[in-house]
Amino acid sequence: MNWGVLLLPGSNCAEDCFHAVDQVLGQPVRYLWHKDTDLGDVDAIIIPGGFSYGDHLRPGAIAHLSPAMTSVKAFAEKGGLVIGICNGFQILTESRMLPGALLQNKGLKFLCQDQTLRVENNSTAFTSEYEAGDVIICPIAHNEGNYYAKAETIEEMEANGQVLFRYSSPDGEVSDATNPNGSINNIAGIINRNGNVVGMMPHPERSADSVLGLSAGKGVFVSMLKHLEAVNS
Amino acid sequence: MTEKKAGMEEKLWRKAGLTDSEYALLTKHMGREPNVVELALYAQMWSEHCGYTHTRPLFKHFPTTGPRIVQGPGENAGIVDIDDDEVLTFKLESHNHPSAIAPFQGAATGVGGIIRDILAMGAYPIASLNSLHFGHPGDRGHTRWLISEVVHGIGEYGNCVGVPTVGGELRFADAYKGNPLVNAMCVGYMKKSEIKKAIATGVGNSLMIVGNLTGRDGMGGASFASKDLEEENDDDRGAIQVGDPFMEKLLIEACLEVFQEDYVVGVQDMGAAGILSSSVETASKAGNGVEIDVALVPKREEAMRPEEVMISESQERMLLIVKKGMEEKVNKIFHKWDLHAVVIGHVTDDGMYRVLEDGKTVGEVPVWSLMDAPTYELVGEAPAHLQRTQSFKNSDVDVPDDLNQVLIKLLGSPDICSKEWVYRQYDHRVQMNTVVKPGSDASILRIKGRDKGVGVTMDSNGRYCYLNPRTGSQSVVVEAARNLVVSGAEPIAITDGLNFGNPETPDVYYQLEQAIMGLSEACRALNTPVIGGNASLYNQTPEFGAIYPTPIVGMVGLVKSLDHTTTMEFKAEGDHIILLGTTREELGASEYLDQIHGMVMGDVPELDLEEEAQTQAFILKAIRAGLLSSAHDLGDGGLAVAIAESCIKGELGAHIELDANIRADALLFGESQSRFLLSVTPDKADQLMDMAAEMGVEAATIGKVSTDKKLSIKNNETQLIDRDLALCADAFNTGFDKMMKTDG
Amino acid sequence: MLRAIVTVMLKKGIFDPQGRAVHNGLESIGFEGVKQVRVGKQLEIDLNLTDRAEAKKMVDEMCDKMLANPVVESFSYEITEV
Amino acid sequence: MLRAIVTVMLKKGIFDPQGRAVHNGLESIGFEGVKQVRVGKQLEIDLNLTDRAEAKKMVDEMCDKMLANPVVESFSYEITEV
Ligand SMILES: Nc1ncnc2c1ncn2[C@@H]1O[C@H](COP(=O)(O)OP(=O)(O)O)[C@@H](O)[C@H]1O
Ligand SMILES: [Mg+2]
Repeated sequence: MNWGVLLLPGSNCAEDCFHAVDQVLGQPVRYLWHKDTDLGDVDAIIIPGGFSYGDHLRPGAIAHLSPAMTSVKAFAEKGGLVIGICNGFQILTESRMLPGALLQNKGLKFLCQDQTLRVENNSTAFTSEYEAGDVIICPIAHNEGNYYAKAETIEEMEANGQVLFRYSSPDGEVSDATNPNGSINNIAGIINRNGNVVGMMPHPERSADSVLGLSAGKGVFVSMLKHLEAVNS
Repeated sequence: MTEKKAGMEEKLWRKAGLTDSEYALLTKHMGREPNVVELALYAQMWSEHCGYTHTRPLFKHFPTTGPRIVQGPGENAGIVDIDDDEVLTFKLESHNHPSAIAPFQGAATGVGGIIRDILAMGAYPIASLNSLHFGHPGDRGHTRWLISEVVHGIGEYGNCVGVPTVGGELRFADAYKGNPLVNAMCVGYMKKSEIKKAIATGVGNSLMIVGNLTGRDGMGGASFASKDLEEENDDDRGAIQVGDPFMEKLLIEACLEVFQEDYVVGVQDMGAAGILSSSVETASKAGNGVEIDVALVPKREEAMRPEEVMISESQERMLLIVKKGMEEKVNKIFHKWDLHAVVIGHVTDDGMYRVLEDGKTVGEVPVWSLMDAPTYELVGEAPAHLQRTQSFKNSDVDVPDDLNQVLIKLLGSPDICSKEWVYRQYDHRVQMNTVVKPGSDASILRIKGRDKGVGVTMDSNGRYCYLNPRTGSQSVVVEAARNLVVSGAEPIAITDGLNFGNPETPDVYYQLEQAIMGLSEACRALNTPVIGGNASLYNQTPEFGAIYPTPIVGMVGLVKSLDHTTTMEFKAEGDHIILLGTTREELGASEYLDQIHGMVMGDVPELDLEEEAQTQAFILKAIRAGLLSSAHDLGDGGLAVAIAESCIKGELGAHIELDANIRADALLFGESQSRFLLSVTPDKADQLMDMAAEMGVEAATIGKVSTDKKLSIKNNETQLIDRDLALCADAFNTGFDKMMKTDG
Repeated sequence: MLRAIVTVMLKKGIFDPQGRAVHNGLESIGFEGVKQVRVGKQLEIDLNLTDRAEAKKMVDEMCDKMLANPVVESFSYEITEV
Repeated sequence: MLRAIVTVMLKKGIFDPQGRAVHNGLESIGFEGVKQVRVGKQLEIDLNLTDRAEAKKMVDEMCDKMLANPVVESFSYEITEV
């Protein structure tokens, strides 16, 4: 399977995502340059974290207008797998490929810490490696991770099982006390109606390489790979 | 030559910060009087900041060579060998004055500046650290604002540029009330073959400026940084630069891409005195001259005077010395990253530094003379306070009745409490190399594709150096080394930051001289040469006086195998707890004396550098033999605090039984040097104790790790400490937040 | 030349933590009688245009495409001569 | 009730990276004729006051003490009735 990592100016985590696919997953991967509209033959696209365009104006505000994003949209419309991590999630909401928006953390500070997440829905192309209710550690590192959407939208997403991950305690409890940034319903990651576009604030790539002491995030990439292999076989 | 007369009758040079004798000297060098442009060149290059006028003569004491030293002081940053044809480059830099008046921007641009030093060596920046000193935050809202802004500025820059901020230190004393210290350090990685130098070789080669536009930012920052920080000086306030980490990220990508090709012969970042100092330094190293036309420099502002362009400190700019004919190729790569690369001049063979404006010469002086800043060797005099402070005797203070209370207070005190409030605002994981995160003694980064890693730490102790500049400075070096060694890293080299008051006063000069001697002695004893550093003098204000003499040490070590890293927290019930070293009845200079008795008094603890080196060698050997469950050095707050820290981080209790014959407060909280706290599984305990005996290191089993979540310390059957771990943890973990919320 | 002064604020009803922080900050240093604080962005955009109608059209489009996120923000602007 | 609308901008001559990024962003999606962009903050402060002079004095003090850092920022404000 061919993986693509979108390279936008200021995408600091592009190398990290590349490393996760290349070294941890052992799959072919290349960078997709933001000025190119031709994505070539990729099967899955990662929009990495970082500070595209310096996060000026709003995170993702300038990046989602880049030429490559037009092609990413078209790719997703045809059913291609797209995952936006951290800044990538922000870019996906800015481009309306995912509902809602990411506001500044309630505590007004950048937060870099290990974070426990509860897996809400494991019947997706991105989460099949987990059991529903699993608690995984996935680091967060963001200043604008406070997920917001209108009440109707939230209700609809909840009803459709579009919430993939919630910020929880190590025992899987979800409460205000386990909410690091003020997200509605402790939402940490969501999927679109079609089930092929995911956005999440936590960094699965940072908990993929076991040398760094964490490995639960690898499941996201393995799930994607298994899904691709199944549909392509 | 231009006919403009400089009006030197008005003693313009004094305004520019030059003394009468310096003016006479430069006139002699030039063979005539300078014009305004030329005067500005000298004023900048001969400032303390660029010319190291007071510190350069003292640098000769530093050991600077060793088997792993590839590059000592003299380049943008030093380089050390970490085997496999791989090297690290690192350096620290102060940004004290800008941070005092615009803390967010001052701190942010400090981070950006040191990253460019590393980039200029050809390396990829892999880690940032910072050492911060403030007044006590409980005292003033202003101090809390400074802390918030500085931390925010460091975080925002580092996070955005994508270099993990993996460690540092944060210390408090009233001496920093008027003059906070912000020192930033950066570590870079590269292959040996990728090393770049700051040199302008090849007559006819082009000088290209890359990165940001040039504006009137930081006008005269170099000489500004060398003046006392006076209050309400509006001119100085105009000097604030704004950082753009996004631009810096692009600059890193573009530069490293250009370096892959054979286009560039030299690189220099633009720091203090911008285009001027970067080009002078590169030319001087090659023995060449340069010619720069200010009209060619891409500018952000209109009607800039030639000297303004030359000394502007606009951020995120670099100077490349590009092979003749390769300019377009370089520009193409920068263009890809939406940056420009513009030819502003070229290398000449006449040894002159020539400034042009639209092709017309507006200033011309010999390159060597700009680099030849006069130096000053003054006669120091021991500060008067030493007689008073060293007269302290332990009997001047009573042993407190409630030692539990003392422990809790110390755990929550500013210097000791957890700094998570700070480092959770820093992305310490980006780049995916951080094996040991901040919160331990040193942070460890892996080298991708290898089994080895790198340990990094930054340390200082202003109070120690105030009470004994020589031994105090030695202690700073050995403490940095301890932090590395307990993490499993073998110390390689240091970069030093000399933060002092006005060196023209004899007592400050004494402190400076003694500190440099002390650093040098300790570096020799530990085989950790000095490969670079920075001096920030004149850190004083009329209202609050001079800061503590504060040499800061940034140290880097090699972890030969990641299997051999160790952390400070206790790991398992039943593990034996072992104390290395000798506990003497030493209360002087301690955190305990300061926090509990409100006294900055006494002499620093005795330090035997040979014993220290031997103990450190033993710990490394034990870690590499896989014997240790945990290792932690004893520092601020002594034995009791170290035990509590290992318990809190490991969420395990400890039962300790001692048999000492000294005062209880000295036993628990004294800061005798060369001591470490280890834990070991029972089956390996004998082997460890044998190894200690063989190497002549004093080691005593003092207790066991327990699961009852209690911290208990007895001495000769007397219960000294008996506390629930939860109470200790709460004090330690919430100390910082509480401090930042105090009203005042 | 025309200058557009664009104000982008969080929509009413969306919690504004920054406004709250400033509010608290003001109270903590002794300012009483502050009822509410909201914090937004202001952009000054200088345009090489002389025709106001044209400028208006352009700025509307800028806001829609990039300057404001309609999910959470509202914008308003004024055009002045400079 | 009175509302103070406070604008805090970087001082003229101080580099505004945010403004530059927005400027470049606008150009990259095809907006031509933009000469300069500067980005600042706007604060809406609702005050339980009726006296304008009193409000003015208060807001001046707020800006000096907290809302703007005079080293890098300048402020201006308007007071309106709401
Ligand atoms: N300013 C800072 N930036 C980043 N990390 C910091 C900072 N201050 C302290 N830390 C981290 O907090 C931990 C404790 O620091 P410190 O008390 O100085 O440790 P030690 O006494 O072992 O040197 C270290 O891991 C250090 O890296
Ligand atoms: Mg330590």
